[in-house]
Amino acid sequence: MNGEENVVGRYVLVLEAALLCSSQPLSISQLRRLFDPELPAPRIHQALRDLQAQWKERGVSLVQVASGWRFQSAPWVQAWLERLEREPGPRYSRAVMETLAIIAWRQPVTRGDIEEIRGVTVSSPILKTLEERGWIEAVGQRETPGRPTLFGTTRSFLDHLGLRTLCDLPALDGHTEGKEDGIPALT
Amino acid sequence: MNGEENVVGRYVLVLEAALLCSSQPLSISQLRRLFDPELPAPRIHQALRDLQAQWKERGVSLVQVASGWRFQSAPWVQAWLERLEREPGPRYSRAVMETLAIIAWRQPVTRGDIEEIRGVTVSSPILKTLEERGWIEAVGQRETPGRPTLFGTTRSFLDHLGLRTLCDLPALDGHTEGKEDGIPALT
Amino acid sequence: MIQEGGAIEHPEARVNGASFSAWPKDLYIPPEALEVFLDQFEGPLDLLLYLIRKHQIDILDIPLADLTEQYMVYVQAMRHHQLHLAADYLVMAAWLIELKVRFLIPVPETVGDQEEEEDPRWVLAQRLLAYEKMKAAALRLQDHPQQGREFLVARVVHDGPASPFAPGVGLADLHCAWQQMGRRLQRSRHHRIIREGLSVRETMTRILKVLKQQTHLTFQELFLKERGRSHLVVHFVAVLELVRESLIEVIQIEALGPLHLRRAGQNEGLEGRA
Repeated sequence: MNGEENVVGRYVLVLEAALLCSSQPLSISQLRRLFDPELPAPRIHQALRDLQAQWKERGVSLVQVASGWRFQSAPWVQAWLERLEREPGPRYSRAVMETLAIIAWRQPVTRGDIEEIRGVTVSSPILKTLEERGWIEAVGQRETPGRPTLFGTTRSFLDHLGLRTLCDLPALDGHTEGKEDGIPALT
Repeated sequence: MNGEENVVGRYVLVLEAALLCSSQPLSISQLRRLFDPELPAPRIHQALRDLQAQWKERGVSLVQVASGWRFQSAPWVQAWLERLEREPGPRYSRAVMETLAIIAWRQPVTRGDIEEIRGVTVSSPILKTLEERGWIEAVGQRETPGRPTLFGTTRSFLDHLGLRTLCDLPALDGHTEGKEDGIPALT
Repeated sequence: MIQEGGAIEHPEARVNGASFSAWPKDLYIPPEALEVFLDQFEGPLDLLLYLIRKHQIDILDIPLADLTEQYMVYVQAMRHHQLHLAADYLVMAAWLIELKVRFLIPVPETVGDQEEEEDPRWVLAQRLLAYEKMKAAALRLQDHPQQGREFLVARVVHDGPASPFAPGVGLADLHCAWQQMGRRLQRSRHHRIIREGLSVRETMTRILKVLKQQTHLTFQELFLKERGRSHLVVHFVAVLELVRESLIEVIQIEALGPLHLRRAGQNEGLEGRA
């Protein structure tokens, strides 16, 4: 019943169950800790690759996002799943989305930087909304008078978009392609 | 990409994805509504049986609970999954647990009944905790002076315990077979 | 507001041969319309971008004077209608005027080696481009697949706590609570426990729930959907139990007529229907 004797064959099933049940993506070190003694990281990686292959053609796939691995629905089933959703997720105002975009592509930025780019005052509720949603956080203070707070995006922001790193954000080429716009690139 | 042409082969995958991703158990009628035109109930039942068989030996299994079908972790993986839980999480007080037990096994009951059985006053926060958790609800009023509210358990309570009906609650004669267990019956 | 000499190169509207690139000052704009119009903008930069795109102005060669004046038309209109004017719009107006002044009045070359003064038009263009880029970024973000919208995350239930703040309860916990309570009470009381079929209790609850939503229920309605003898018996016992506990009443309005169930102590509603 316990299955310890057969753990070698079973650990893929344990990983699968853990990933399916966890409300958050699981990191490699969390996945290693499922086992006692801990499994070496290469074994975990191999198992994840095996699982990914097994789930390739299904309605749910194993993906890697910023804070680890998780199962999420594949794009092709979305049309069906939409019929189940009772209410659509909240839509954020343009002010919120512009603020979030500036923090995402220009981080770390202060509230003053955001106001400079948007040309309008950034109200506290906007930043609060984004902080409460867990998408942005204070990452430090700029060493200028007043020591304003610097904001950056969080891992859950990337998780929410299904991204692994900030580099996976869509490129902003657009109409200014090839022109110098005086804005530093993300590091 | 859309897969409409091949929906016959794919609907099991769609059902699987919907059940894996839904936060609530899904009823047969909800599952039928995933498809357009709706699939006949026997097809859904057959697909659920197929899925149940496919998942039989895995760390997660497909089960039927009060408000429908859902995937849940199999008992044998529990030992592994527990290592993921950072902290054991808070527990309900004895007063809350006893109140819940009385409502579960003796419903419909009034607060007076619960006090009668427990021999102590039942404070409002206890009932409020259980109501807010969505496990109990007012189901009527007893036609006695004061018209006290009668409480019963909800479907989510059964869902939470992974039960289909109240009959699946463990029988109470078990350990005290033929003996009195000291809990007064309601008259 | 547009002066003859300073008309911009690509006026958009022509009325009777005259070009209009801004609303005439005397044109009556209903305050609501203006408000709705302005609500579409995220701020002064957004409004400026709109003006520039609308008049197909080359952003790298902005006619500062005209743009400033057009911008002022909106600001004036807002003030004229005493609309609540966000301070941001006034700040922008002041800045535009400052840029215009700097553009019109050449900086006296008193200090020889000083760094060359930036073209105010370039300063404005840079700001507008930076903002436009972020505006596009916001749209990209909005369109990007998002959890809960374009994809769902697997969330299979498991026996652990539902969330750190909402403790979970297992069957064993519940049973344990009951047993402990029993043991505790056994010391003080000597009642005899009567075994009750839980299905009867469950049915009682269900009937009460139905009677909470509708005033009464006929026997037929109660038994119609149920299959098999055991269901029938359970329901019948549940009804008897509810009657015994004075929770419901069974009424028959006429001899051999249908039997109705209703919550106890409820006197209205049935007579009119019979």
